[in-house]
Amino acid sequence: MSDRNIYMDHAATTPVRNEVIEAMLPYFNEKFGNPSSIYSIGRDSKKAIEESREKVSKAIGAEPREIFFTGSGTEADNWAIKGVAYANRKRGKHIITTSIEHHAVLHTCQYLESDGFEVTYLPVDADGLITAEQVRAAIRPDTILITIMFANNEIGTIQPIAEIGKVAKEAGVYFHTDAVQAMGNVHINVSEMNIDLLSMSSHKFYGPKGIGALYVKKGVKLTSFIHGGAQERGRRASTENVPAIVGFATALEIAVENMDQYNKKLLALRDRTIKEIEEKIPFIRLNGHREKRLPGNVNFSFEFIEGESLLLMLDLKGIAASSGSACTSGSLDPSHVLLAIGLPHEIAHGSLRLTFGEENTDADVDRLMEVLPAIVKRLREMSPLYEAMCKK
Amino acid sequence: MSDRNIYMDHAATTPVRNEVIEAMLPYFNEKFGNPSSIYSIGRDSKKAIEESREKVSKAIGAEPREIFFTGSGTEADNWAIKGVAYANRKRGKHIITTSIEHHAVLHTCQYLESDGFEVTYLPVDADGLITAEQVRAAIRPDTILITIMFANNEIGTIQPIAEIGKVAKEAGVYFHTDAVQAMGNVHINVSEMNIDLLSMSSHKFYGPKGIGALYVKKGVKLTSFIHGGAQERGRRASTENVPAIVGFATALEIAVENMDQYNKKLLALRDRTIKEIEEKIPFIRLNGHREKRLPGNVNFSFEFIEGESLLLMLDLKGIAASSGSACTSGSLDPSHVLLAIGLPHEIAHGSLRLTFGEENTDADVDRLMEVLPAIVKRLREMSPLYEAMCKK
Amino acid sequence: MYSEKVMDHFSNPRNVGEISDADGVGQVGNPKCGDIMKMYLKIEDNIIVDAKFKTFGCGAAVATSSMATELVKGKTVEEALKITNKAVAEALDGLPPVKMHCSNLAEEAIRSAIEDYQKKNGLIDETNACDTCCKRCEDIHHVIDTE
Amino acid sequence: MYSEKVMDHFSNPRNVGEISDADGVGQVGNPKCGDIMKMYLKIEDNIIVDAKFKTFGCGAAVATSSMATELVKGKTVEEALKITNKAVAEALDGLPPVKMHCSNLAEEAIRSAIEDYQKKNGLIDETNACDTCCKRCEDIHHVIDTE
Ligand SMILES: Cc1ncc(COP(=O)(O)O)c(C=O)c1O
Ligand SMILES: Cc1ncc(COP(=O)(O)O)c(C=O)c1O
Repeated sequence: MSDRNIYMDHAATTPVRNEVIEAMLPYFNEKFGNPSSIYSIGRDSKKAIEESREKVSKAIGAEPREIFFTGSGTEADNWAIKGVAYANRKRGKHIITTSIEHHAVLHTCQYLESDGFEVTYLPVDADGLITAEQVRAAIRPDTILITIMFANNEIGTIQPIAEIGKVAKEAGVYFHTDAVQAMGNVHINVSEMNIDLLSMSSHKFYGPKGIGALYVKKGVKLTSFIHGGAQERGRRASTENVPAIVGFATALEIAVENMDQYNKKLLALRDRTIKEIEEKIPFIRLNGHREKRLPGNVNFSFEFIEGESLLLMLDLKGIAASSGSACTSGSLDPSHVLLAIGLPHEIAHGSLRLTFGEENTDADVDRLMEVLPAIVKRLREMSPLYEAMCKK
Repeated sequence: MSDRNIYMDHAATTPVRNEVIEAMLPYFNEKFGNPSSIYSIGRDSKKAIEESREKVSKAIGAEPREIFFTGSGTEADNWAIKGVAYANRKRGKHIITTSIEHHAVLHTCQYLESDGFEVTYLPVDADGLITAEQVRAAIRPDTILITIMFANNEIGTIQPIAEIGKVAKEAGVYFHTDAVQAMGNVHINVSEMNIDLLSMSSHKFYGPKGIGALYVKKGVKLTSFIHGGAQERGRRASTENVPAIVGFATALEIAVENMDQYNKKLLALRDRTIKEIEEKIPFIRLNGHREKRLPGNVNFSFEFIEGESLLLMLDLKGIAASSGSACTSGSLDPSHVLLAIGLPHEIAHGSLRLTFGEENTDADVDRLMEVLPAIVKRLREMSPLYEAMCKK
Repeated sequence: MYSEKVMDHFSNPRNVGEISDADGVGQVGNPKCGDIMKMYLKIEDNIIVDAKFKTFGCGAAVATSSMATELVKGKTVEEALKITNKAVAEALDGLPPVKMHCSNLAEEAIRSAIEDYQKKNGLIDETNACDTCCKRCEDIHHVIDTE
Repeated sequence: MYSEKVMDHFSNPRNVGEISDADGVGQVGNPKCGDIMKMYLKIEDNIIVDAKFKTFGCGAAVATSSMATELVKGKTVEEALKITNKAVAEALDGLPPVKMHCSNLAEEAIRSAIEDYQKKNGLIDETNACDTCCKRCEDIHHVIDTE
């Protein structure tokens, strides 16, 4: 059985859907023209981009002209935050974010701190949640940006974005949300939710890697980040990545159309897995909010064991998953998210993230539950921490 | 005959080679894992990236650890210039470039000027050339960067990069070159040429769009541009675009292996076209240096006519080309490159760029020469400028 | 980018040429900006009986010139003066936003040719030939090539 | 990422467990850093006749623990003290650069267990149990997740 490969790391990246590859292929070598050209073959590319922009805008309730394609989710985050910061520098230098943002946001904020901006990192509760009230209380007269992720990539917690949007709107402060993990899993409407800027990344919903987008509400003051040619109406330079843009939009359209049905399936897998792990394995902790969480996200800490070893053992059984373990990243510090929800270091080191997707079935969970308890047991028997606990 | 499509705009972008698509495909949905993961499927991606990095480094005589993949040539230019500027700000604030750089360089320099840097834009001669002597004379004690393109995208002129590299080295100033147009057409060796940073873009040599690379010589002080995860050894964040990276490297390897043979073919097409246009059409001017030019580049100004009309007429005959005309870009000013080599506005407006590639044949040039003289004649007969000249 | 109608008028422009005994001739635009439109009108009993043009310019400039000459033919001078740039663009099923200035040029060329006619015939004495193109040259934000 | 040898020692670690009547026991590392190695040695006539370990840590930590116990067995105390982290890593056909600290831990665990033995037997009186891991925790540049 160990030769079957089971992928349970969809929050890291997803395979590209076959329909999406099909949609992309013509743009590699048939309709490959530069969209900025005026001849026919360039016009085909141009049209493909505009149709894609329309699809993406529809998915979040925006106007096509408010969508700008980027080279990744990270670039969208960098652009949104630096772009608002530098364009509004004269109005103020204060930014509000949370302590559990993705590094694309956190490191960008830290960079801005080194350039004279001030950043408030709001703490989260034990489930990883912040409240709109916390945001309101943090707003200062010189606050120019609130940037709070829609859903967390590690623990899956979904923030009260509409409430935060309301607070931001009332205060007249721009509101950016990193929706990289939420897109395709959560219903998003930028106008209802009062979102001014929103980052997306295609490879999280069965689209290609290396393509993202930033929604920028009409009127938002934003400096350019990548300077050069006049693409994307002069706001984001570089020859448009036509096949990837087409892939992005195709994948997003499919994801949004099938979202409810898809989520039902993910929720069933998720809740079953959580229940069985809680029943079968002692000394564990579910990380993230039990209900307000992404439908495909399971995140547990297993006391006394270390995450990378757990991953390797699972990999030997053909199961691909992820961990907040420091070891998987070459660092010695475990995930800042797990520390922010209050886990002690040694427990943060022993966490496992399973993120389900399209291809996963109940049989995959069967297999997981066949091997996971034994692996945890084996690693605990090897652990001096477990030994110490047992001797107490 | 007008239903045959002939593409003569390879400097704008190229189709992706079939072998390259083949090489990319497995990474979309089979080996799609996140290269930063530790499980098997992520390790496949990681390996593919490292092999690609090795191929790219070989193509320019660098070390693999000196190659960083980016989302485009434009991003590579932005990163190189802003990265050196901000990292070396304390040492000086002066940058040297030329007036014929691609906008990815020019607009980035202009952005830096708005942030307190000083930029010298060296003028070029009538052929678009600068000299190492000009560069030497422009160096000041506070010069931190020289950025000069390897070969120009419009007029094809190739700069004396090795000589400039020598001057930069002697002065102890970092030297960046935008080699987006040169890669795959010109032999490049970063150590022999004393290049410290070099930008590349894959879609110019039959690789995919949306992927570029920056060569950064070991030891060069450079701040990060896209902040986030620890990819590319912590220097360029975002989930690696594995299929595109593989495509980039595959395309570059093929291009470099076949360069000499390929160039021979391009040179023949180029020189024949230049000769025939000069023989058959009056009131014209070859733009760019006659010998020191990219092997596939032909650029002419046709007096009394406007470039966009010329392109549209060619397109109606199935020939895709490009122009320095302002109209093709939505601007009213013609190409800054054509103005920099001294063309009056009205002549700059009437220019045509033909850039040959792999699929072009002598039959394509036959067809071009069948239609171009008649189109030029027709447009001139429609032109009040021609009328005025004839009445003189 | 261009509508079919624009492409039709671009590839088969109506009324290209000169009228040697024109009653009014107007030229607008500036080679610096890449657009010049020269219009010739034959006017009999206040009615435009023939119109021809020569244009140096982009596809939209050629098509609007062609359409403008079509529109003025048969009209009285007063009617012709009422032709707006919008009307020319609409008759072509629209123009891309960046090309709207070309339809301005057409409107101006008509006015300029009529003014010439009126001047020659002592109908007005003040000239105000339009130089909008060159104002635009400086005004318009510099947008650039995108490859 | 890991060599076959590392994966072999990770998936089939040698000498896992405790020695109830160990002559020397050493524990190094810190749960905060995600690595703890506890080593048990049985020493007779200055020769290490048995070694066992328990490890909380990553794949490399488990594999180096396993290899370290293999390497010390049969050696004299002096020989065992000469085992360097490099030797452990080499015996495993190398470790990824970011994992080299794990081999430090193995070297330290051996030393610590031997020191315990020497202390218990009055062979030295000064202890300097290593706390390198925690120094590193603060020293090492914070590197982060990459998805
Ligand atoms: C929440 C979040 N933001 C941003 C990113 C960055 O996206 P990308 O890797 O496409 O740059 C990711 C995942 O990588 C993410 O999960
Ligand atoms: C000389 C030069 N530099 C930079 C670029 C930008 O490359 P990209 O479109 O891949 O961002 C181009 C072409 O687009 C170019 O020709």
